[in-house]
Amino acid sequence: MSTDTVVRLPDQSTARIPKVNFITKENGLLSWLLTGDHKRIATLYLISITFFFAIGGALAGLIRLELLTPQSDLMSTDTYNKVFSMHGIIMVFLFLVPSIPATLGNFLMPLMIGAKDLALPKINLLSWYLYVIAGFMILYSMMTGGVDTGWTFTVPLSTHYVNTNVITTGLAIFVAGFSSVFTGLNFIVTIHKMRAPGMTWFRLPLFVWSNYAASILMVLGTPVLAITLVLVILERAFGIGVFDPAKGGDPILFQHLFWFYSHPAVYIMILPGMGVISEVISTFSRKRVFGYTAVAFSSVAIAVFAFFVWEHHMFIMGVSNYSTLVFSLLTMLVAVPSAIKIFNWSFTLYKGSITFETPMLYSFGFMGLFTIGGLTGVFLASTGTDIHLTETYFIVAHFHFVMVGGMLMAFLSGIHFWWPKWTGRMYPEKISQLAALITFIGFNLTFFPQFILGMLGMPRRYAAYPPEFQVLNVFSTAGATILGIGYLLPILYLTWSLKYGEIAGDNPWQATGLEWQIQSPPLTENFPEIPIVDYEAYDYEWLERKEKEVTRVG
Amino acid sequence: MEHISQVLWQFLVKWLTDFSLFPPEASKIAPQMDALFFFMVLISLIGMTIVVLLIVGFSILYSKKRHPVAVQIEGSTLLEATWTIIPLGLFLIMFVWGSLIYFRVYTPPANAMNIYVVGKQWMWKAEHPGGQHEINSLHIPMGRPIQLTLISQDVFHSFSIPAFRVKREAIPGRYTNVWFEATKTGTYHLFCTQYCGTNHSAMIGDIVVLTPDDYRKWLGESTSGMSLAQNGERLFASLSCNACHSGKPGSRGPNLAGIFGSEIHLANGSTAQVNEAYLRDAILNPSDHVAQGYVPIMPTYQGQVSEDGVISLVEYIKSLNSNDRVEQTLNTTTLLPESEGKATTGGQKPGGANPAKQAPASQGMVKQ
Amino acid sequence: MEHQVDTTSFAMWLFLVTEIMFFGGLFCSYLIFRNWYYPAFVAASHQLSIKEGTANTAVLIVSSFTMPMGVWCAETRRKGALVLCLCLTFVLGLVFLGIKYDEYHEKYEKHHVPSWHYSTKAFTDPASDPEVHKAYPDDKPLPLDMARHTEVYFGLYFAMTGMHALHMIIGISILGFMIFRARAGAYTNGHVTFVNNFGLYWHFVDIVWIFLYPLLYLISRHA
Amino acid sequence: MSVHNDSHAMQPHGGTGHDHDANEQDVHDSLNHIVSPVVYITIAGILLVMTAVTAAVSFVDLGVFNAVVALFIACFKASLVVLFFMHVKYSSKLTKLTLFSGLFLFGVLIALTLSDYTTRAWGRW
Repeated sequence: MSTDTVVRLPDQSTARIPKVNFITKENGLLSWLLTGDHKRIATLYLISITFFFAIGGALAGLIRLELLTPQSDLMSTDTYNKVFSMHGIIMVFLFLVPSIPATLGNFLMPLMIGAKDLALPKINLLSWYLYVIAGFMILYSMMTGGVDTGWTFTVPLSTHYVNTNVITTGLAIFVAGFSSVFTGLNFIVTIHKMRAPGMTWFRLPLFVWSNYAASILMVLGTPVLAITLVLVILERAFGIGVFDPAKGGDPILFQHLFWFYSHPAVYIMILPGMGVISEVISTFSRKRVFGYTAVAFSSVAIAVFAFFVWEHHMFIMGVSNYSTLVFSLLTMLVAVPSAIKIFNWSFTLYKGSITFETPMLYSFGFMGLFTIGGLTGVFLASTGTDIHLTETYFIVAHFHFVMVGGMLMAFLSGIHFWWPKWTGRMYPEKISQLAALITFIGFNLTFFPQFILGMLGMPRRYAAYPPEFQVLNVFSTAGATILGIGYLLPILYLTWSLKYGEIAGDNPWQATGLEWQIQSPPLTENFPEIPIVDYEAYDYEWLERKEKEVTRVG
Repeated sequence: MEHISQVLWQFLVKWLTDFSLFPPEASKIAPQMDALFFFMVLISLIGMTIVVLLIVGFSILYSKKRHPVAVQIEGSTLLEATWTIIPLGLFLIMFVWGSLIYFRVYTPPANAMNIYVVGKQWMWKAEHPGGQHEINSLHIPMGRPIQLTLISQDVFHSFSIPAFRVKREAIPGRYTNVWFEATKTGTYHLFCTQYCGTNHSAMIGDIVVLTPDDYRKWLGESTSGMSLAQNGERLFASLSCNACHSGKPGSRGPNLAGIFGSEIHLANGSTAQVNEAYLRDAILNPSDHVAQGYVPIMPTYQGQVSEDGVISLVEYIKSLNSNDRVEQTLNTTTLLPESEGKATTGGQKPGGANPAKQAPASQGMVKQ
Repeated sequence: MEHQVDTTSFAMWLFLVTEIMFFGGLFCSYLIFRNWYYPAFVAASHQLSIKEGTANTAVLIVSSFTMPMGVWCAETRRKGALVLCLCLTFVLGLVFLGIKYDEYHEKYEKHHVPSWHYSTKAFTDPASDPEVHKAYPDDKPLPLDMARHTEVYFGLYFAMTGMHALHMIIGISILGFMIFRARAGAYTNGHVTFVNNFGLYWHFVDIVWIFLYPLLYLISRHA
Repeated sequence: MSVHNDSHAMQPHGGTGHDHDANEQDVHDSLNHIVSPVVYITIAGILLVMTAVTAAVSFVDLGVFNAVVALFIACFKASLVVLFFMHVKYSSKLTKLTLFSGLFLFGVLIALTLSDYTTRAWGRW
């Protein structure tokens, strides 16, 4: 390793993975399927989430292939509708919402606050089972004819005008919702009740703060989606009339209830990602996060404001003009905490000592793409421009910048960052840097042209489009191919590294978090003895002193 | 090889001729919206540049090679306040500016020409006041404010004209409005942008902007012989609306002449502005809209009149400015049940409903 | 240990907050339609049996009394009394469901289940339903359009009471399990957490009913 | 320090499942505050009386106040259940805050949804 890296690995010729750790503690499939250990559940989640991400990604590939030409020639419009609906449903409910909280969050939360597990290990396992059940229900509905309502289940289309598996899919999302409620609930209880002595609220790593904020959203928002889906199912199965305009019901009410959850849901997706970025940027610039309190509180501010803005999804649906004023204004306000975060991260670099390992590259990618995603969100929050841009590819590009460019970059950043802690081995640095670069380029090529398409007026969810949009669509499809390679690479080399990666040691990044002060992979009980925290978060000087002491004593 | 290159060549040529980066600006509102759009693009570019400069600059200045030991900084309230307040200010400007445009787009002027648009899976049907119907296309005159009154017969649709920068959802059960004034002749895209089922992507059409002269010519060529109001008059008679809404003093229903555009007092104490949406709702859900001094005896026409029929009725009521018309209608209808064929001048059957079946049914309900 | 009670009861409270939002969506819908279709809601609510509704409220309140008594018995380690309290709560829960079933059945007979041969006859022609007509002789016939909106009322009625009944069924199943465990002395050895948390759930279900009762049954009972 | 698994702990309801550490088995994990049955009886009595009152009041014509009174009584009853049966009166600030956050958000849902419904009729939409 050259001098411009932070990595400090043990001597590879003598280093060994600790014999006793959470992976080797017990053997056999049952010991995994009945485990209460948050690290094992996180591993189960990681595997299942990767599986569903692969399916969702393959569907995305099909969408892009179809859009290569203006006609609907690869598949019929009906098939196309099912493909994009399934892509949306799988990606939103089975990947984006649980991804960071259920994998990294699950793995790290107790480690970061110095606890031996989450507060309710059984509920944690139950949450994974619910997730898997939901996943299989969605796969089942996909194989038995699919669903073609889009992930938004707009009534009365979903209740009266399609004959696909709306009920199965709705129930699946209901179940997945419970999974997410239980995860969030578990986190909140854990953070409140299980912090190690000395771990005050303002010593918590920012990852914990942002997951806490996301958990609040999960616990408070998800049930509204649940009841909305119940009403959709009842409407479809029995015709109770609440959403049916023919009986005096109101389809706009569905939109209100649906977006009451589904807007906060995007913050459920992005907030934990922001937490990852805070950790990574701080570690690789060897500096405390600039304005820790501001970043912490901006997470909570986002969580609170997230509930006040849902109607901005409905500006052109014939809602009251006057209420759009309220919601547009509040939406502008929720953009501010995100701006604060971006600038605080940038200034964390100031006077740091920066190195450019893969997690850091992904984080830079996140900051750039999330800034674009956030700023284009303002185009849609402003009611005047929203009229023209909504329901076009501008929206598609906007939320992919936030979700894929933002959250997925953060997810990959976090996976690389904590991979040594999780598995005890390093990922191969050079190829992963290449993968980060490929992802970044592929991403921009895929989604940037879609902004222009949106401005031109190309509607979303179209299987066929006027020929003058083709050039940009071809760019987009080409980019998607590159992006696909960018996502395939980590799956391959991370699997490879499980066996052949270098031994990482306890703290390869010389990071300050509690999780780095224990062996990798950790013991089942995490800490041999409950740690007592006597230093602030991101205190690199404390770390240096500690390392010196260890060397001197040794 | 040669074959492939030829295909490629054709492809390239097609690309170059068909390629566009910016939509045409063909309405009065379009330049206004684009101004805001470019303002936002500018702000975004500045913001983006600042962030990129910060990241790249700091990465170079403070890389481990150049700056081996980090200096710990807590934060800076002043800096943090700066990047809270400046974005907030900019966002507020965009909010105000955007809202001004939004209200303009969704507040039609009083002198606008009203065209009805009915959306259904998967087509758009436009109905001009003169009775001209068109499917998946809309002919409009240049330089005249056009108000669209939209309704859907089934699911949510969205009427989008990118070249005009306007869009409005057509929702089932309620009229929505949007207006625009075209400034350039030509043919523009019409899209349905709200996902509406299997053939969503085929629910497209053309907006044809004509000069006023051409538009008049087009109107003449595509007339169906009866205006919406005339059609509505026939329906009014065949549904026996005039039995109560006769305009005579003491009749069971309120006088409808000149009611459009006025503000009326309802029996439940509230007041309501009479517009297209109100009239439609009052025909289908009359007991929510009982006028002051009257009793709720009007039957509902839900399920008896098609959306087209309701549109004709609304247009007819809009066109009533004196009671003479109603009385005339009253006279002609007395003939109607016996001889529906020769009852009215046009010789065509009313678009929406079969009078022979409906008139007795609805009368029966009045008696209840 | 106090810490343990604290942790799980905090988790239970968070779960109840999700339940508030779950029913919150229903209450929000109810509020909007009630304002829109008030006459229909009044007429339709007259179809509900106030006797059965009030009886059910009383049943739930009594069960809400036996439940914390059960917690108290567990606290003070009275095993027999605990089992008795739980059994009482169990039985009261079943009584509630029984009465509810009777009401549902009546709705079915009268064709007031949405979409299920739904009939507006009782509202366009009150005299056709002599029983209700006798109780509310001043109910005027609703015009057909308003009468049709009673279907939305019954849609909401079934959705709200149905969701509530589902919670009752889940609660009763857990109660059955608890009685079984209580007889083995599981909760009278100092571990009251489970009983206590179940009590919270049971009370929440009770509170939902406390709101459903006036909203659905008592809209405007005066003739 | 290892996690001891109670056989009954997995329930389909959050929070009803729980774990005990092996060394906690014989510790009395009681509530902070044991409420006496007298309080329960009193509260149950008040609740039953209030039920009768609310049913009776609904037969009196109070105009819009019928709804107000009915909801007021319902809120009162619910508060009694929450405060005494659910021990919130004796609970920590955290519990109170949790409950409050739920009610607050319910208020937000209602208020902001109504901000659409109530202002639609202002002007022409």
